[in-house]
Amino acid sequence: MIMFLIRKILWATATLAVASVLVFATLEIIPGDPAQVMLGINATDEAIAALRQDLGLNKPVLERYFSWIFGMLQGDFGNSYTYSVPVNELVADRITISLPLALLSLLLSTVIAIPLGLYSASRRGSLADTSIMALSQVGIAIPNFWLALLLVYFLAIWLQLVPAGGFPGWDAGFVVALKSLLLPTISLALPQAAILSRITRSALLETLGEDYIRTARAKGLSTGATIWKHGMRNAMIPVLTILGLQFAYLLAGTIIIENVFYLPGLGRLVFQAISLRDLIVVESVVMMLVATIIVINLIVDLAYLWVDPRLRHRSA
Amino acid sequence: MKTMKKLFAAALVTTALAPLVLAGQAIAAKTSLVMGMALEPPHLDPTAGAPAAIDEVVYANVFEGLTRIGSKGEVLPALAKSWEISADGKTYTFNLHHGVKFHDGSTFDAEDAKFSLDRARAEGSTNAQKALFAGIDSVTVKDANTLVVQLKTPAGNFLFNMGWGDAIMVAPETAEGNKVNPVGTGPFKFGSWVKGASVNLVKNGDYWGTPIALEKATFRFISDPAASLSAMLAGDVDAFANFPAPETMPQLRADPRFKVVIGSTEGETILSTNNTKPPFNDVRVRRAIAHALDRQAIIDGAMFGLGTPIGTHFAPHHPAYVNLVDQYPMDLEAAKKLLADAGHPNGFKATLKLPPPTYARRGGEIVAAQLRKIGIDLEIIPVEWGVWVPEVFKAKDYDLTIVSHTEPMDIGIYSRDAYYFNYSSDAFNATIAKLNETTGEAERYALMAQAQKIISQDAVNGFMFQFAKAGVWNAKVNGLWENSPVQANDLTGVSWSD
Amino acid sequence: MTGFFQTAMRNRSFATGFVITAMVVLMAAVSFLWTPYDVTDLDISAKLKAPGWSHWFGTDHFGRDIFSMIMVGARNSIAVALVAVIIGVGIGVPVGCWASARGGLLDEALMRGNDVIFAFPALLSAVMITAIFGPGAINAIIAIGIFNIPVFARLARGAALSLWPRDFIMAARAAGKNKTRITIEHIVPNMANLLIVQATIAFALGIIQEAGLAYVGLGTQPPLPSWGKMLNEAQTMMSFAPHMAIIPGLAIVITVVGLNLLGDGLRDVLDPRLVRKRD
Amino acid sequence: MLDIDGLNLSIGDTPILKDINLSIEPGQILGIVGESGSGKSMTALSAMQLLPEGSKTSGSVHFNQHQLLDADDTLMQDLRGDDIAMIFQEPMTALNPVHTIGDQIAEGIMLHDRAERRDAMARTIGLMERVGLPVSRFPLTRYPHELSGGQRQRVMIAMACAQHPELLIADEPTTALDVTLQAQILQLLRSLVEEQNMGLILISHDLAVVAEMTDQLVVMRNGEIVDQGPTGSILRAKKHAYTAQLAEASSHIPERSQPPVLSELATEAGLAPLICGRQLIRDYPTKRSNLFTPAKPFRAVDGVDVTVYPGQTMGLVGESGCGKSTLARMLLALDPPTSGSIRFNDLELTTATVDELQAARRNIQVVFQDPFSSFNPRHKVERLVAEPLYLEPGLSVAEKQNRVVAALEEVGLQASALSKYPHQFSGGQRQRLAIARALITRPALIIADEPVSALDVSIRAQVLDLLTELRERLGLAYIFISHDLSVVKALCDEVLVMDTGRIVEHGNASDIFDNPQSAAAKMLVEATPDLERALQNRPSGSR
Repeated sequence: MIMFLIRKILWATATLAVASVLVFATLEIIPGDPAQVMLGINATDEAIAALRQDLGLNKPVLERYFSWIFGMLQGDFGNSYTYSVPVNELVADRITISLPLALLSLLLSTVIAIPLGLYSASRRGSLADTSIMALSQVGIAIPNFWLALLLVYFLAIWLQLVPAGGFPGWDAGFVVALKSLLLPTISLALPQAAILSRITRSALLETLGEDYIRTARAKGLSTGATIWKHGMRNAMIPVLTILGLQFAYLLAGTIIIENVFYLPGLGRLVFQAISLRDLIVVESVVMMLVATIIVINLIVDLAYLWVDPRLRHRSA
Repeated sequence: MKTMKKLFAAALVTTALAPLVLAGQAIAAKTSLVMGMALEPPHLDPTAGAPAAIDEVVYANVFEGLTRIGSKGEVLPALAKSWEISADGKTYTFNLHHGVKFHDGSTFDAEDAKFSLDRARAEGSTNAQKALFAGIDSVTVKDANTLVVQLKTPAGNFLFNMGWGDAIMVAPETAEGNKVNPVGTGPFKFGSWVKGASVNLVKNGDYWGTPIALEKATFRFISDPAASLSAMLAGDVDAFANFPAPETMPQLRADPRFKVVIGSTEGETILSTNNTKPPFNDVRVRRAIAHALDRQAIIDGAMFGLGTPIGTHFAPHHPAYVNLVDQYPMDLEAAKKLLADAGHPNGFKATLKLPPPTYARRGGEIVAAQLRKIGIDLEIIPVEWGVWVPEVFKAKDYDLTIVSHTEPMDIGIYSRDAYYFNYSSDAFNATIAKLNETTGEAERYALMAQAQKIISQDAVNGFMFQFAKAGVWNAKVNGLWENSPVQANDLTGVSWSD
Repeated sequence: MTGFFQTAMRNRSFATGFVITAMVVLMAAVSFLWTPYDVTDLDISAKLKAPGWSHWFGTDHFGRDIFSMIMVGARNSIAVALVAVIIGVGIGVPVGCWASARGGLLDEALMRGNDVIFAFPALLSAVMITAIFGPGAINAIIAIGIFNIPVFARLARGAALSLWPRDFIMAARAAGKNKTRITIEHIVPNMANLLIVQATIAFALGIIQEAGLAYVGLGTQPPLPSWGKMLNEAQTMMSFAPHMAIIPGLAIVITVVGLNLLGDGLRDVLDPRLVRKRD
Repeated sequence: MLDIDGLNLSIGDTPILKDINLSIEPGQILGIVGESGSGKSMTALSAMQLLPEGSKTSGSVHFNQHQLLDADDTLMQDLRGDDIAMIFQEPMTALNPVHTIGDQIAEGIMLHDRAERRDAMARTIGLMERVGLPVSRFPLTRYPHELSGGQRQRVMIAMACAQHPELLIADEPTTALDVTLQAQILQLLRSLVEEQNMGLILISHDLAVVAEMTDQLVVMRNGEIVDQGPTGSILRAKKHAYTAQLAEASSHIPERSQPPVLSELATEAGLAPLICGRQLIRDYPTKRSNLFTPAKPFRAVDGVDVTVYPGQTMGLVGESGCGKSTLARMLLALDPPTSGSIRFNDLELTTATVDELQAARRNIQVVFQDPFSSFNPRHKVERLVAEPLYLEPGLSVAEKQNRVVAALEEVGLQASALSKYPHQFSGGQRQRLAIARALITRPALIIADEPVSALDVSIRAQVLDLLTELRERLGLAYIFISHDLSVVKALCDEVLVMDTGRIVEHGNASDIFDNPQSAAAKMLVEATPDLERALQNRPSGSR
């Protein structure tokens, strides 16, 4: 167990290190000059030179890399070129949107998908099953930004039920804020739910084919009890995997949705930062995301151990 | 089915919540305004950056200059209540208002004014428009409320220049902090800035000038045209001074909730051409292009009819404007012939680098399609501003590009050496030099006309259209500017009628 | 083969998926030779026509025929997604096989390399890549393809690991064949089913991802149309030209559904359980 | 108590069972024997009403006064695990890996007796003691994967007997286990039957087992009962042809025309050994338990000497996990020994170059246990059988094909098989294919790893005959690995008994079988069920 954790954490750090090099290197070759962008087209060369000096863009590559790394190790992610405020602050702002959004979507998709998946697995071949699966097929195929488009058009513009986008900030009142996250959540959640429900179904069907299910039946357990006590937990493993992946995706992969609803979230922060060549922001945020994803994977691994004692044994 | 169910559920939830929120908005709406903007400013100090977004938030609202530009483009007194110009046109004496206070409570006087000007023109200043101050020889404080500016040479547009956002007045104590916490003399104080979302301004209680109606003003940043539309329709935003999606005008106009005002801007939208790069160094090729452009089609297609065709680099609403649109009428045969003469009977390949704005990306597609008709095959390369500026504008590594030149009265750029058009004409330079020394209006206009004709003759760039400003705002809002002679959203006159 | 095909067509989801996919591919293929209208030819005067006889799917804001654009767009979507899959398979499978064959440190190293790629938020990184190397189909392909690699690498490795201890591999080794040869003769053929199924899924995903990139303006560039870009342009015109937004969206959904059905069908028909996935 | 009358079963439209009639009384042990596909398991499952989906039944199954066919779930759920319990073949998969054994045993108790968890656990402890898993050594919090196969089967039994069922159905309960474990489990079942006076239906493919265990016997074939009655009389009389055939096959000894090749005679005759392993050791690395103490490797083979002379058949017996297969892989030069030497003819395999090895491999071929997994399902016979010819480069396609045809004929298959896929053959035929593949390079030595243990008895007999005949005709030497002494006895000249990586006994087959010396050998011999012995041991006529 301890060994397992230590090994995992070692690998995680190694991964992070490699990732940091990758990120930094990629952004080194990215064309475009932040100073230039900030000062605009009529800026004089000396003004730009002066600004580059201020931003420390003239230092040698290695020096900048290491100062970046060591900064991060001390929790200092540098200052945004364009906003000239600490990246931490920026991220802190944005995370209050991205995180709830991700969590809400995950929650929504889970509460939709798992029951549906279990239901159609237990009613395999029934009309309900086939229609749910047909729906999920479509659900998987719908690009979330298209769904978002339609939702905005019908619910926000046509029916005027919810704001079409934007985020008033949590201090504008919990309900108000939540309302503005409603559509984004739905458009993110539904396609995910479609995938999740299929996984759940097939995972459960897989386990229901196992010998120990027959054993349980032979013990006199009812179908329901068998599924509940002997099917579910064993079926959780693939579901957990997908949940992990989906959370990671939702945290970072929401750029497009954030753009549709002009939510000031992490994804959009990076997106803007890239176009403004606010490299330090891009680097730091991407690194944070990578770190988060790694942590999520770690949690998922631990969840495996909780679910499946055999792994505990193997990874002891 | 599942989807529908969710939609229905969503509908239920939200209908339950709707009343509270709407009510809340209705009351708040009276003295507060939410202004939509396409781009978020990187920071809020107009003296340290070019992006129009900065001025559009703080100019005239938070910061004021000695003079200011009125909605018609006229020069009006601001912190300077009046001024005298010496006979030789080289000495300007400004009389400043009394009892003006910065938002931090410190008083504004000639010392601050001198500081502001000197700071802007100083060595290593990061002012994006240092050119504006290049003409200044010295700045002296006569007394607390009198400032004397000595110019090297007479400059006809000096007062106009002083009205630019880059020439606003700042206090020595707070100047450095203006990027994140702007401290000016204007009717609004800086409130808060939700990065990536909005900037909030609040009424400045002890404003020296005529008090304003609004208690609170919010600038919300919405990069995406579609999002802007939904925001407008959903009532999240009260006004867009310059609505990014012209195609939606008919729809918005039809909606009684909104007032749609098409105004003029200083934005000459042109097909910028690299005048030294073959084959574009051949005037016949450039003229061929001019003949091949169907301006109206471009305006209809890219701007959905918003905009005025131009034949030169000058704002049509300016009294000195000369209509040269018919110098190169749409005529493919003529164009083909010119190309043939220039030695390109079968046309040629070239690149067209397009910056992000809709007018450029859409216009680009149309231009490409039109030039294809005379055998010029353009490869479209979309670029971020962050690439466009260094590559195209600085390094001049481009064939053609499309951009809207929004600075007011900027025909002078054609005389700058090594400007990104790579255009140089002694005749033109002479004209501009003369213009700069002339102060008399009539003579100035004559010279301007001459300048316009020269660049049109040389077909320096593909002159396409004057960018129209599609202002959209809540029908109950009064006092927003219809035109934008300078990059600004002057909210001083805005109020709600009910 | 024909025999296989007949049995396969008896599987409902395979049949449906196959028909849909075939239609899309056909559309794309035809678009090389013929489209109702030239998609690079703008006719501003005919813009925003609703679907009708002259233009089955109507026209867009430049007066281009949307049906023609859908046809050419299909070409583009398929090309991008397909090549992205090929990249994934072409690099991922050899890596996976190699790792499983050699085991030990090399295996660890390769799989860790995978984890590194996996740790990157795919879409975000795709955006970064295209932003760096400039938008365009090629870069979109690369951006999508890179994140296909670890998927196939893991799949291949898992399958191979479960195959190596099999008796028939032992027999092959007793026949003195080296690992490379065994991999080619025995391992790969036996994981083919898994790969085919995964490939169709990756293909479908690729189409959605391409649409996403194009939607944020980082995909295929004009004058060539792409479904994602069409959606982006349609947004602001939904209220008065909804067909511009709905038709490309449906095109994407239908195509992806088709591919997914095809994948599911193949899974049932080929029964990849032959080699159990384990990792 | 249980009375099956005219039971017909079909799944889809394929008939599985035809007109089954049988009954069992409390305290009675009913055996059902038959080869795979005879429908013995289905018969049992129909009593549990756990038949696969889409199965249609007719006739009647009465348990006490209940009609079980098409009984509603609630009734069946009351009976299952309470009055009728079942033990399955695969102990490895029959237990839920994610629940502790305690929970899984207690589950039934809590379900049927509405017992408190505490009481249920208390009773569970008792049961564990009874089935020989004292909680002192096997706490209830153990998970299945922490137990061996035998221990798991005991857990299954505890689970089944928790409610003192009137009827216990055991479907091949010991097939997956070593003979020694098999003996223990059967012993346990017998005693449970006696003390709880329950009825036991024992399903098996092994006549010897049922002969030892059962009072009544039912012989099934292709879904029909071909013979039935008191075990003793049935097996003695062998009235029915099929019964006779089974009996013959299960104790079949291929007759041999040549005398056994014995080592000492060979040495006297100055024969050079064909293959000779000296002091063979093979270690496998294990995961280190913590950072600081280095993991100590697991020693699978521990200083083994093995010598086989040309034409000799050397048996290698031992319980699973004793190192048999590892040793085999080393002799095949597929797995390098940690230390020790292997000489084949004059070649030292452990240091040989690739080319030398290729040459040697031509003379050492292998036949595996599982006829299903030993062929690449995607290749045709022609290619499969030809695979070892890779060792003889430069053969033309025609030559290859001839060799394949020849090899197929050796094992009694027609050339028509060439273009077929492995799944088109029965298990027995596949094992013939495997042998053909081994023969094709004309090897001097074939290492056969449990070549018949996956086959039904009749098929097994045929394959054994084939192996014998080939040996005599081609002068092959075998290393014959098995856990089943009876088979070894039938085939081998000499036997090596292996235990925990060591050779504990070496001698000629009959000696070891008749008076084993080492403890391991004794246990094996003891445990190996033997039809004759079983029949002798039981009082004439049925109990």
